[in-house]
Amino acid sequence: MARYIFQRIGYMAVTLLIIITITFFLMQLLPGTPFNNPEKLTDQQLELLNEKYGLDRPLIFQYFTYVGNLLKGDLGTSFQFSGRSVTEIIFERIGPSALIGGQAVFFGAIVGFFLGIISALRHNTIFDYGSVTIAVLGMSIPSFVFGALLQYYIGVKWGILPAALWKSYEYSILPSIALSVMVIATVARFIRSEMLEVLGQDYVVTARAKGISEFVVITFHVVRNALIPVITVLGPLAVSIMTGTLVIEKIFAVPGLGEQFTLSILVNDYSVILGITLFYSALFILIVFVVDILYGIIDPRISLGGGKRDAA
Amino acid sequence: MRHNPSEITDDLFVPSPMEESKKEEITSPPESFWKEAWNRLLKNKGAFFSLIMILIITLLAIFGPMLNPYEYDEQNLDRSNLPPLIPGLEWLGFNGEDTNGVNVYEQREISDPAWFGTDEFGRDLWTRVWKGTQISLFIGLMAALLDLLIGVIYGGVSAYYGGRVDDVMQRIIEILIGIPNLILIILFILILEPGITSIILAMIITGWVNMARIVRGQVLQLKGQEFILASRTLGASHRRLIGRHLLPNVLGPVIVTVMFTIPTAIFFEAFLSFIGLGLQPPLASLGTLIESGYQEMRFFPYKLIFPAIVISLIMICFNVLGDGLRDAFDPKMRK
Amino acid sequence: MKRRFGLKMVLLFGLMLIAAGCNFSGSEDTGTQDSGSDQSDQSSSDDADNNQNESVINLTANADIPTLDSALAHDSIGFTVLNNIMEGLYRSDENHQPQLALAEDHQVSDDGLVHTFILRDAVWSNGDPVTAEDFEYAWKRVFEKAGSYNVMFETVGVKNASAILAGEKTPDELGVESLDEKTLQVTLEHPSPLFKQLLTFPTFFPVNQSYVEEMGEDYALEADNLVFNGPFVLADWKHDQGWTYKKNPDYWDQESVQMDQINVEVVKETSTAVNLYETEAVDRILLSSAYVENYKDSEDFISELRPGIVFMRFSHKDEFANPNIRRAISLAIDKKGLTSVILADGSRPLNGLVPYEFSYSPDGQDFRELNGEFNVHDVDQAQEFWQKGLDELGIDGFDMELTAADNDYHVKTAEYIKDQLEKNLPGIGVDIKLVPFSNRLELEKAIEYDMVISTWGPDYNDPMTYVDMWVTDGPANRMEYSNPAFDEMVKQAYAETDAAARYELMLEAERVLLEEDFAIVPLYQNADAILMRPHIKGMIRHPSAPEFDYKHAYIE
Amino acid sequence: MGETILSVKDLHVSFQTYNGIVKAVRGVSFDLKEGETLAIVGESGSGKSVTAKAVMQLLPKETTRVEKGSILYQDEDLLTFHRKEMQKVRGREISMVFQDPMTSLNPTMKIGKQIMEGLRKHHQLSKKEAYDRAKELLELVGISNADARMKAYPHQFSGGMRQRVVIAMALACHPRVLIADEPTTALDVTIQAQILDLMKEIQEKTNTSIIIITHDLGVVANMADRVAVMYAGEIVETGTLEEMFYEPRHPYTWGLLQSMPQLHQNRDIPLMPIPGSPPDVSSLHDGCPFAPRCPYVMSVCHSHLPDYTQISETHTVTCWLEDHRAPEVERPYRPDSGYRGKSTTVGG
Repeated sequence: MARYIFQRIGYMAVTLLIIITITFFLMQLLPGTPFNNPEKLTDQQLELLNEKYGLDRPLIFQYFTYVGNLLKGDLGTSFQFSGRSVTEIIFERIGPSALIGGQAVFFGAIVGFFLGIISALRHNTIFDYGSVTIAVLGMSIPSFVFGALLQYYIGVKWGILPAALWKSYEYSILPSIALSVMVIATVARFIRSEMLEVLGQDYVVTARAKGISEFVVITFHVVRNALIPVITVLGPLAVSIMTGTLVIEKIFAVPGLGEQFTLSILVNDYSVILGITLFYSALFILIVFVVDILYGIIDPRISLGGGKRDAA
Repeated sequence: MRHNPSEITDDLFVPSPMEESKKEEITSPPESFWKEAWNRLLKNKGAFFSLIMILIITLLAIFGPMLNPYEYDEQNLDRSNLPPLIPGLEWLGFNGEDTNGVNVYEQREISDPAWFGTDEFGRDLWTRVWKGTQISLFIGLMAALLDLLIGVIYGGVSAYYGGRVDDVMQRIIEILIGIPNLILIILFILILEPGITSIILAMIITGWVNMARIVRGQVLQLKGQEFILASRTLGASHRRLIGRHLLPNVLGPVIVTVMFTIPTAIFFEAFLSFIGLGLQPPLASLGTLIESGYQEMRFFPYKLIFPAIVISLIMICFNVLGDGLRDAFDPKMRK
Repeated sequence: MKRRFGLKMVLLFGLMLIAAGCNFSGSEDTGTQDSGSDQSDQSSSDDADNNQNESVINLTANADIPTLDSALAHDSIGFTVLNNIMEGLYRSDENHQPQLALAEDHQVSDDGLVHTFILRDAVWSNGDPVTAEDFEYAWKRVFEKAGSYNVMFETVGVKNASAILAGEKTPDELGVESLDEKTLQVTLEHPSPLFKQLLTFPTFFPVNQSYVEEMGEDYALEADNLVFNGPFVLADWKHDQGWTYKKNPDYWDQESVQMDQINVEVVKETSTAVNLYETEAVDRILLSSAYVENYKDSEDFISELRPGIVFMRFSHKDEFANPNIRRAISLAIDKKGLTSVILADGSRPLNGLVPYEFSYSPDGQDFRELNGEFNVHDVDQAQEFWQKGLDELGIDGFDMELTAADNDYHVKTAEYIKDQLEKNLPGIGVDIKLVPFSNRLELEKAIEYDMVISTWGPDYNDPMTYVDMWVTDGPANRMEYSNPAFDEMVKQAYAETDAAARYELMLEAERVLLEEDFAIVPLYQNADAILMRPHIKGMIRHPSAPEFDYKHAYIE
Repeated sequence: MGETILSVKDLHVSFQTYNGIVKAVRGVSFDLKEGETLAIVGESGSGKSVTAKAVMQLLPKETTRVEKGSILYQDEDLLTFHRKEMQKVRGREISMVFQDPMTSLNPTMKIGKQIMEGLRKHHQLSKKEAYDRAKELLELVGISNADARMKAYPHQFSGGMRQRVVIAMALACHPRVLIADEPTTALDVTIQAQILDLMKEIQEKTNTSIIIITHDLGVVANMADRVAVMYAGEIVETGTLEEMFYEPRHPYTWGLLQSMPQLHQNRDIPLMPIPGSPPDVSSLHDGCPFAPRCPYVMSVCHSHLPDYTQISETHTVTCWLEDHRAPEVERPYRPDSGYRGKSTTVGG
């Protein structure tokens, strides 16, 4: 187990290094300069700025400087917000993203869970079709369209919740709901198919044959076993949440990380793009890692280090 | 009593063995895997309906733009911002009225209806929506096919040769899978000149990994099975083995994956358009149409509704069809 | 078994708490402000009267403040904030004319080169007096920090500014000196008609020397790392969410300031802003053209013509070196359709370089009206010159690339122009090439384009900010355009001290540029479509940065 | 042998599938007496498992229908029982052992808990009592080191061990009827014998009635008191073990017996497999379902189902050969064929 974990951590480090390298050099290919207000900058000023940020030095030198600083936990400073460190920006922005992301996962998982279970238990009935329709719609309607509709109806027309901005807790509700649609859909579909799979297993029949109540059979034999593989969905979910925050935060004027990322892309803020890319990648890799470990802990059949189930 | 005794006449009690061919007919009718899967698919109402819908949408994407005289990039400021009007379908909302209930056609004395309305340039949205669908489908299909090509080759080689080759190839995949693909896609789009090719390329940069894993998994599973061993002992070449035995068995899961890749690619394109990394105008995709429609959804809702409905339909249909195909190909469903 | 299941639940809730905790800790930092703004938010929606009594306005901005260091500030949002929390020697009045502010008195030597300012008694918000040293320190600091607008010192001709920029002298040698605590002396290299005007620009504002030195690298990064001497203080600045101004009780002219508080929310999407305006969360927003149609009859709707212009540069290479081709293209575009149907936000077709309602001659006439319109849309003429040009080149037509930044307005403009050119000029093929904004500038500077949709906004309130763009090898030229006659006129205008003669020179230069050389194609002059509560008055908006002045704003 | 404890009468079960309705069980009837072992024999797909699951009412409700018939357990029709009543019967009165021990245990639940579950439900035992009882059961089925094994997961067990666990589970509440659905098919031959011995041993101790479903005549010979042969959803022949082995009357039974290798059989006599494969029950038509494979087929077989013929008090068969009009055929099995049923040992 320990050996497996170390091996995995090794892989994670290599993966991160590769991502850093790829992103760093890709960034050099980005058209444009990272400096603000280039319209009015003279060539002299550009030179000065390049010198100030070390952009005039050989690329390979810049690369090693960056990696060196990174090891010290320094992600550099933003070009867009003069003097502010990237680490600071990320930490400032991660709060709102984590809150709406977390709420979306929590709420979405619960709703998706029940939709999926109802769907599987009432297979091929109106409930099943209803749940499946909700799930498919959730996957199909672009989240920005859904977000915009939520904002208009709940925020503006009915005035139930604040339409946008970020001031107190209630401001997080609409973006979280908009973001959770994807989660609901993913979880519901996954639970449904896992449940159907488990319902067809012999051990469920065995459990029933013992005469224990249907509730116990469903809860402890079916749902439990169906839930274990759901952990593997966490990886893809994390990605869809990240994708979601990019647009949802823009629509609801949430000062989150995704919003910062799109902004930095538009203004060529190299250091912030690099920083956030690294942060996302590290987070994603960590989630995949934790999922694998958790999976090993929760599913007694899997012994880490040996063969592991393909996390599809 | 199972029958009327009077029916049982003496002459029935003579030996009468069945002919061989007839025996076959009565015992389980042998159906090919594909035919069986196809039959199961037809029985799945949702999947069948989705298949039909996809065909209809594809046909409309190809022929829709030809159904009226307008070009997708033809501007006519006199026809700017016309609401949808389809004579005969006024009751469905295609009544040529704007959000204030004013009949714009009467107000501006325009007789030629725009079925899905027009945009601010006076370009016909019916034409643009189907042209956009055409491009979105093309992007989805190309992305899926290229994923497929790379994935099948990579996964197949990795699994078939096994050993050291497989080891190295799997390590590469493991690292690639750690990279959040969305971010890589965005970066690539920024670097490449924006356009259809860039979007497709950016999407396959990470997209093939999933396909490769699925193919590898299937091949590995089949590799150990007896019929492969049998062919091998008979001296079949590697190429023949892969082509004749392995691939047909891998095709089921691969087709299902393709069915899910297409909508994902279409969705990604829409997403990229939304954050401003889409196609070069005046070319339209469903994504760019939705993006510009979103900006104006409050007062020109039709600009958003039609492309949004089409993209949702495509997503739904491919997903349902994918689910249906998975069921149809699932060996567990076979008896 | 139970324990395991429980473990999972604990993990799940743990995750939730971590996620929630991030927010809680975040709101702790600014807890009081949170509830405060929340209340004002509710009051604004519940009770408009109450809101008026408190004298609060809620505004929006489309981006965060990049920096509040006056030496580094470079964008209109930063300049606006600085203009309201700081003050320099002069401040523009509602007619955009510079009026004495921190300077009580301004004496000029006879040759117009030595300017002596006497400062009034004013204090920083930390109690320090504002001194002449603060000015001297601030101005020299602009060069030390390589601030984006250090060229402004060269524009007005502050002594040694050019040499410092060229790296020949050190910032210390800049022609500014504090004679005593209240007396500041500035030496110019040549008399400048723009000097007073530019002193209202935040780059020329003072900074509190001891405070800045104490703060070091952290100066101006947060609201808490700043001291103020303007009408307002920055009470709160939550990055990328917004900021809050409060009336500065220590401001020397605080009786004139009527607003108690102004909140600014960062909102990037127009649709979001509209929704916020409708829920009364904000009081002033910028509309995009899609919304104009439906709000144009509302009493909240305002259309403000802005001095920013949108135009097309020709590369002046290959086919575009031919004046007939350039002329044909200039004539071929129906700008009215673009502004009235496509943009529909009040933008005005522009057939000249200097925009409308921007600059007035010494006898009070609009520059634009004086010089009239050049190259007005005429398809027949366009085709005539087109044919002529093609004949001269010996071709039947050609394909070209139209480069544009990928913002919404420019994309639409490019699509429209493509259609117009292809419709009106037989044989031309236009490919639109969309690039990110900063990439467009790179392409422009390298002259790697055929035609490019460009923008320009005034740096100061004078036609020269547009005219001197086009001198040979000027940093804003970015075309292979060079006309010695034009260069000569600009040079003369720089040195001309007689206002009327100088104005004549600029009028003539514009005419040469457009009517003789067809060097660029002006397209339209920007306008802002705005929704603002009608009871808000006295918000001054200047044509050039700093844009807004809330000093005299009030609620009716 | 005592009272009839379970009596299935004219049971019809059908399935809804993609290919239409499949009549999987068509008029099955049999009785089970106290302490008796009934073997139901047949090829795969003949409806044996469906019949067993129908008794337990474990067939999936959405796709299955019991169309006709009754299942009397101690004179009460189980088919009329509500869900809750049925739950009381399952595990406590009638319990079941399944074919594949590899899949019939919940992989994520500890063995101990899986055994205790039924106990706690039916006997309202405290956790401690249930634990002790479960341990006893594990020891009863021959699992040593029961304390440690209670905490193990199924994947830590071998197939034979798992089947012992399944049997322990089935026996936990002293059921009166044990249905064993091919309990040894998935196991190694040596393990098979152990499991069968275990079942016999337990039956002797507890006087449980057993229905054993199998396609292995060796198992039948080893275990059964009575035998029912199923083909295509019907019982084609039923009788005591002796009757079935010495005087089988149905051509299908002959086929089954002939295709079973005998230890002391002359190696020159080839094995006689039944030609063809079992019919697809979804495409049955009139007539005897065995007709297409029957070497003695007559015209009547193609068009009409044969009636039950009572050979003896315990022996019934459905075949047209029993009709007086049928021609005399040479029967491969006669009482004097030298076959000694119960003396055969399976697998040494």
